[in-house]
Amino acid sequence: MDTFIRVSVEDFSIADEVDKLTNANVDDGAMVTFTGRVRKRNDGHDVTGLFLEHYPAMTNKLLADICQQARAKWQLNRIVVIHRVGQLYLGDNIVFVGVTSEHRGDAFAAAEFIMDYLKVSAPFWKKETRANGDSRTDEWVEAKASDQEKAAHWS
Amino acid sequence: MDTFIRVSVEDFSIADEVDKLTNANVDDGAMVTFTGRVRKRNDGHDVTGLFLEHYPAMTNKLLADICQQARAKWQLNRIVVIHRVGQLYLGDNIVFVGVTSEHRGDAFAAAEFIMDYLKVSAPFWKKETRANGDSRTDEWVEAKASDQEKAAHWS
Amino acid sequence: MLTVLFFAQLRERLGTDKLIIETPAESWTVADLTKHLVGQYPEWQKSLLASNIITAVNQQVADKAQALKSGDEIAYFPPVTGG
Amino acid sequence: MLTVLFFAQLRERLGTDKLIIETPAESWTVADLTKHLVGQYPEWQKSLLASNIITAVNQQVADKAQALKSGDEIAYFPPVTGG
Repeated sequence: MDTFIRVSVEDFSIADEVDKLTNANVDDGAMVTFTGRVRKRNDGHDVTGLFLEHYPAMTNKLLADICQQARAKWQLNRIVVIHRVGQLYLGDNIVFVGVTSEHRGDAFAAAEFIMDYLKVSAPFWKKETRANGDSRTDEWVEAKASDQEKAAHWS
Repeated sequence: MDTFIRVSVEDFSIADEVDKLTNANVDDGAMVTFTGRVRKRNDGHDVTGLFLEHYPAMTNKLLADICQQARAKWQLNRIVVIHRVGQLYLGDNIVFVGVTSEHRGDAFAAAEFIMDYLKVSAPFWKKETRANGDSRTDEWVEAKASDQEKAAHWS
Repeated sequence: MLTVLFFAQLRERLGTDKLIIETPAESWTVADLTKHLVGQYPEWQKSLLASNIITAVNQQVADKAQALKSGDEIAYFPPVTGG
Repeated sequence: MLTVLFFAQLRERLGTDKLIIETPAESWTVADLTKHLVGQYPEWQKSLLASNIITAVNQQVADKAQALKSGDEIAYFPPVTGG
């Protein structure tokens, strides 16, 4: 029943995190992982990079709280949540959520729940570098109503 | 829009499969993976291993068809589906499903859909080695009504 | 000619994984093939006619009314349990 | 003493990420603190009173009626966009 939470400028290795979830684990038949990565198009803009700001004292608390809520809803064993901060470029990893459970339904639901809640409640903010021909502008990403709706659907 | 399907006695490396999904991929913000593994308890039995039989000529067709159905329902880019056959032991990988998409909602739904349909339609059969004290018996696993219900929920 | 395959517990119960039917009738359906098999092997009746047995023709799930033609591969198997 | 933090576009608009309020009134709520800040920095009014601004007290989201005590850390920030 371990929960691993990390907020870091460093990249993560999915293989290492999968190892944390599965190593010597013969209790769980199911592992679901989500990885969020920087993509080149967002909301109609060409993107070349992202800067991620956060509220350090609050992020760990918030992520731990979301994991607790997930454990209250589903039967979960190991959970890993990693969020990167700082300057990221195209194709870089942003966020990783991995959960194990005896059963796949619980693992899928919990991983998606954690992501949906992280999106609307964890104090991270993205500033996008947008390309328009040769010009570059840095713009704060707007929160999306669809993310609020996704999170609301769990309660 | 690549689809990789493999049925094999060989183990797979999640890191290698993740690489297939993400390598030079800056189109997709989301990757969801599911890994199914041999666990020590199943349906109230202690398990020490599994033998997986399949219908080779049909499995590839069936898995390709499930991936096509997923692509018709959601906006997906790369898909990997791997299923192992033969003799497996506790903690061994059984099945891997990985999908990438621009958006996480599509990636989560498609990965779960593929697993739910694989469970009820792909021609694999598990024979469990069950332990009861010192004795071992090999028993075919019974199909579960709950798996039928999960699959039905998508249509 | 028809190729008939059996899998998993059904294969074990019947004691065979494959049969070749050299001279099927022209107008057989899956149900006719099943009747023919039970006629030849009466001890298979209970296993082959069990309500949960699935049939596939040329690797596609097919119902009992499906017409067969020479060269078809017909499989009988119990509910699948992979994943 | 209160510690007041600002993040992201709000931090940029106000031009500061942190303020220390040495002598707050005894019975302030979050709303009272906001009123005090707007009194001191009238140019912050629009940004601080925007309807989408979230407030947290000691790293927990709090509404405007929440009472403050000395030592509290109050954060103002726009809707989050991580993940």
